[in-house]
Amino acid sequence: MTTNEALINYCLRLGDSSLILGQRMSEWCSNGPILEEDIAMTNVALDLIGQSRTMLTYAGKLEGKGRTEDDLAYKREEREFYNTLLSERPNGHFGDTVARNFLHSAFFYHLFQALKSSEDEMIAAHAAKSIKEVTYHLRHSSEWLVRLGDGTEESHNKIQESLNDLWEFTGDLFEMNEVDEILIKEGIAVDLAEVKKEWDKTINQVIERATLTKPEECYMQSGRLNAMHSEYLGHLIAEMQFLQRAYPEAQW
Amino acid sequence: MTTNEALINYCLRLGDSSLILGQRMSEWCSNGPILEEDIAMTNVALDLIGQSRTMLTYAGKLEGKGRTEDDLAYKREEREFYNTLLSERPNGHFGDTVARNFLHSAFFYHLFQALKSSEDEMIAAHAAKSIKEVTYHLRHSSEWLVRLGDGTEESHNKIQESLNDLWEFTGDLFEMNEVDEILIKEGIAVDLAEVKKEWDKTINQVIERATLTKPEECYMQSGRLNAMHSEYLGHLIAEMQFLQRAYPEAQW
Amino acid sequence: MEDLRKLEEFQAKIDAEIKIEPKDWMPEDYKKHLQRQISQHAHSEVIGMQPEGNWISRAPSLRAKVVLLAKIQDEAGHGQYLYSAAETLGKSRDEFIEELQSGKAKYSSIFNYPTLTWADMGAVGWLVDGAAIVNQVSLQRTSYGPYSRAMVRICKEESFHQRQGYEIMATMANGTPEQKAMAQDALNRFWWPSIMMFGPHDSDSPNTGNAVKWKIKRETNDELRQKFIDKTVQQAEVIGLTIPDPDLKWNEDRGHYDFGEMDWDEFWRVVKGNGPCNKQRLNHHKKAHNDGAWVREAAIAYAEKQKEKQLVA
Amino acid sequence: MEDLRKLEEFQAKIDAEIKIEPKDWMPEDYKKHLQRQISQHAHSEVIGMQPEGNWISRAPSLRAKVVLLAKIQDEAGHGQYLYSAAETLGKSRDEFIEELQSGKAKYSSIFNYPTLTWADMGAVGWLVDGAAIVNQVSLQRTSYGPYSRAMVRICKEESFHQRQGYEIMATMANGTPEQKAMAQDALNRFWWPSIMMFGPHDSDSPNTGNAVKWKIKRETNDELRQKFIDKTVQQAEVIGLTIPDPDLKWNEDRGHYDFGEMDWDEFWRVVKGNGPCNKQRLNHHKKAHNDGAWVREAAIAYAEKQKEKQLVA
Repeated sequence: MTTNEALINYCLRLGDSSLILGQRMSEWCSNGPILEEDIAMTNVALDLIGQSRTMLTYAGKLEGKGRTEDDLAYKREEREFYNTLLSERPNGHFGDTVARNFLHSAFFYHLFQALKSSEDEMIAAHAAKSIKEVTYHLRHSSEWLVRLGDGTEESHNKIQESLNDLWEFTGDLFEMNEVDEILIKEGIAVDLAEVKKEWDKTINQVIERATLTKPEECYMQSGRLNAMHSEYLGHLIAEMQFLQRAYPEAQW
Repeated sequence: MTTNEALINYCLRLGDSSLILGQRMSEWCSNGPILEEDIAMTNVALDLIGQSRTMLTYAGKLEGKGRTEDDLAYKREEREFYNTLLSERPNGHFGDTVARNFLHSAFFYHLFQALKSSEDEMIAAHAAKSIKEVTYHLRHSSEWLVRLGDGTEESHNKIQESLNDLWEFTGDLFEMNEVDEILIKEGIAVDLAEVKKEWDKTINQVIERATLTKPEECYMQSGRLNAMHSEYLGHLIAEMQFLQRAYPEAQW
Repeated sequence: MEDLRKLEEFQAKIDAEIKIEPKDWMPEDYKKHLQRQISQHAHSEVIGMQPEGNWISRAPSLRAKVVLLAKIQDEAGHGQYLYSAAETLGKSRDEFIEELQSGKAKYSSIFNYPTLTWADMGAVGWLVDGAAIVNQVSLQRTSYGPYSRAMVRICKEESFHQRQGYEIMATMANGTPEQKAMAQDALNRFWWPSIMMFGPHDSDSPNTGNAVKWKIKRETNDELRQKFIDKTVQQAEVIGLTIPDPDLKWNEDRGHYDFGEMDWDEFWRVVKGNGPCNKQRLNHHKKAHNDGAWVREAAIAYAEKQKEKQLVA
Repeated sequence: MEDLRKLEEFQAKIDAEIKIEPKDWMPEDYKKHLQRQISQHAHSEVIGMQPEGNWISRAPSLRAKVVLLAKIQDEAGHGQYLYSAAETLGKSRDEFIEELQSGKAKYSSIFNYPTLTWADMGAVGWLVDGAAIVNQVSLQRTSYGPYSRAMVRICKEESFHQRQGYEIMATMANGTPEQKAMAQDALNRFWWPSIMMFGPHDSDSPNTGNAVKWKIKRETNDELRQKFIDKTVQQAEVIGLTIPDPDLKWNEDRGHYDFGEMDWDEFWRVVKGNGPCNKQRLNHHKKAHNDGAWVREAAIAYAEKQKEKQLVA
């Protein structure tokens, strides 16, 4: 595997995770518990889709076959998407979404913190730009985690269950393979084991503040590295890609 | 409008209503309240998709442009589907589905009874064949309407609300336009006002047996004749057509 | 009489184009009228998220998705400041929402029509926001301060939305035959409901009297409608779409377009709850609100705990 | 001793290939073993509806949709007769379902893998039903009458399913490059889980002893697995797909294919609940069951009312 191939894959991982999580967040539109949350969640969706555009455009450029962000978002198959398993989890109730976003934003936050000093300029710039957005996503989801955790008995139990249910998908965030190896050597990518240490600290801290219990260690599902998914992604993709697939000739 | 054009449209009305209702019923698979209902609802879905194949194939033949059942099912746009508004209503809970199917099966039942003597051989044969299936659909949904209506207080209230909610879409079943006019003259189609009389009798009888109240007269929504739909249909179509749209070259 | 004097002072301010502010005295009817109008306006922004929200997941490009998301976000924001403006009149957002959900308060009837193709995202932006803007520009000068200021803010964003909607229509009208057909179909479906957004003819509009005298309303329904039509007909021509009105033609004498008769039966029917999507829209709103009840309760419980902790500390 | 005599009679019947029927005396362990095995088999049919149900709405042709629907309907039917067969052993379907939902009872682990593309409908039919059939053909001669008869009925339909699945794979393997890639990918994902469906190696399978003596099980796991592999390798060759096992090769001496080591850690992990979809499958089942509670209650209430009416009349 060449460095360029590895980097393309790395960009897809980042871009796809943002895209799929952004698509999930946009499903909340007009469904929030209060108007302010409709705004906040749309905001998160906007940031994430924006991030995915940068990374997919860059992946297309690196590939050199003329594929645009839209070609990559709308014309790849399910088994070519390298998003995290966590990003494709269904929204569920508001607490499920809060827990998912919390776990994922903390990952992005520490990943982007580390990637700010990537040797690849585009990756470094992307990280630097995204960190502001992701800081907000992490704050927003952490605040809700705390509110729900330390709110009513009902909300406490619900959000605890959400965390427990999602836990098995968090190992996937930190798995590495040859792609990481090659890019770490070049100073482009970062060691996710290091990112995990920071992630753990953040997670522990907020979970404690939320009067919640960290889920027990369990078997961790894999997927991201091999574009392996749950059955949920296919439905999301069918809906997302429909118009581009139905009218391949059209400009929009 | 030629008789042939009118007949093509007539076949699409029948075929599309069966197809969309069949697609809805197939969504119940593995979601039924008991295993026997999974079987029964899949059965209804099978019958309906089967009916749609006959009518879409015939429409394609009448059109003479070589379009197959799959071309018509998978490559038309939302605004080219002539299904009843009722057929596209979401499944909701089991009672919503029972009420929808009851109202729709009673329509198909009396329509097919009348169409058995259509001057068009294909239509007559289709009606004769479908009547057996639709008799079962009507019996199945009527029995459940009665069980739920005359079951517990909760089920009574739920199914009454389901009926009330769907009522505004029943007028659409019986609307007629030039297509009907042309085909009635030729003895191919039937007067839906006559079908409605029979439908009313059946509906009244079963609703009474179910200890339910017939919904009050209200403004009736239109759609079918002009391929006008609710927002629900587009999502159903996107999912249904996805593979054919994504791989236009493929045979399956 | 005290009240009469106040009323005169109030009218004098209005006449002198001085804005009425929340703490100022105002006639009960003025307040009621504004509560109704502003909250209806807020509800429209909020319910309006649904027909557009219907297409976010299917937006045909990432750029289109971002533009649509941003637009809907703006609308939620507009809802937010309009509720705040309405709250200055002494009713809470919860009360307004209850009126919406019970059917006592209305929202713009246009949102009771379904969005069936991507072209509808164009039509809604171009026509619905276009019509709204004509009204809102006029309302920037409305006599109630908080409402007027909200309108100034909203107008800036709204004209942006209108342009984006028009762009979608233009792209599709110049696209493939299927796209052009979708664009024309969307125009056909949204044209009449859009021009009815301005409300009944002036001659059939009984509430206008006081609203004009109090300068809540600065122009009449028919004046605003004519402005919108004059502007929009030309825009349609530019992109090669046909307004679905055989009676539409330029009237040299009036310096305006003449246009056909609107279907007021349809208008009133939809206002009264029998449009294609009225039930869907309200049920959607209720469901989201009910599903979120436990979240709101948790937020309140948490806030109270925090307050107690601060008191103890 | 009475029991010992009964046990001897029982074993004599088994040895004489006389079926055991529900009213016959049988050892408690025989009954328990059958309750477990038949209900697990029933649960597998029912849970197996989910991964295939996932593709009904997206079936790529109407014919494909009908075939898939019919297949899933058959599976629901199999579930139904297997529950009936299991109920002859004195436990109710409700009890079996409770055991499933509490995790006490298992179902075939293969259904804890997701179906990701349409080719998976082929792979499930070809491999999963193919493996099931090898087992079921053998179980047609099982010693318990109701189970044996259910198997006879099921086998007829199952071989039909297997053929249909193979057809899907064949069509895709001979289709566009994308289709062929999907077919190969589906085979890669389903191969190992399918051959592990037969369970652990005989040497690691402690329960086999009595089950063989009592002729519940007529052939061992390894025997059945070998049959399946021998049959399937050739089918894969015919359609140009590659079995993802570098160690696979024909052994002239044994007259069988040799094959690579299976990943028993993965097998046990998935059995214990940590496969990719275990939670999803059980939660789906629970949700459908809970959502349907009011319907079942209503049906019971109605039936009781009817009974009362008949008594009065």
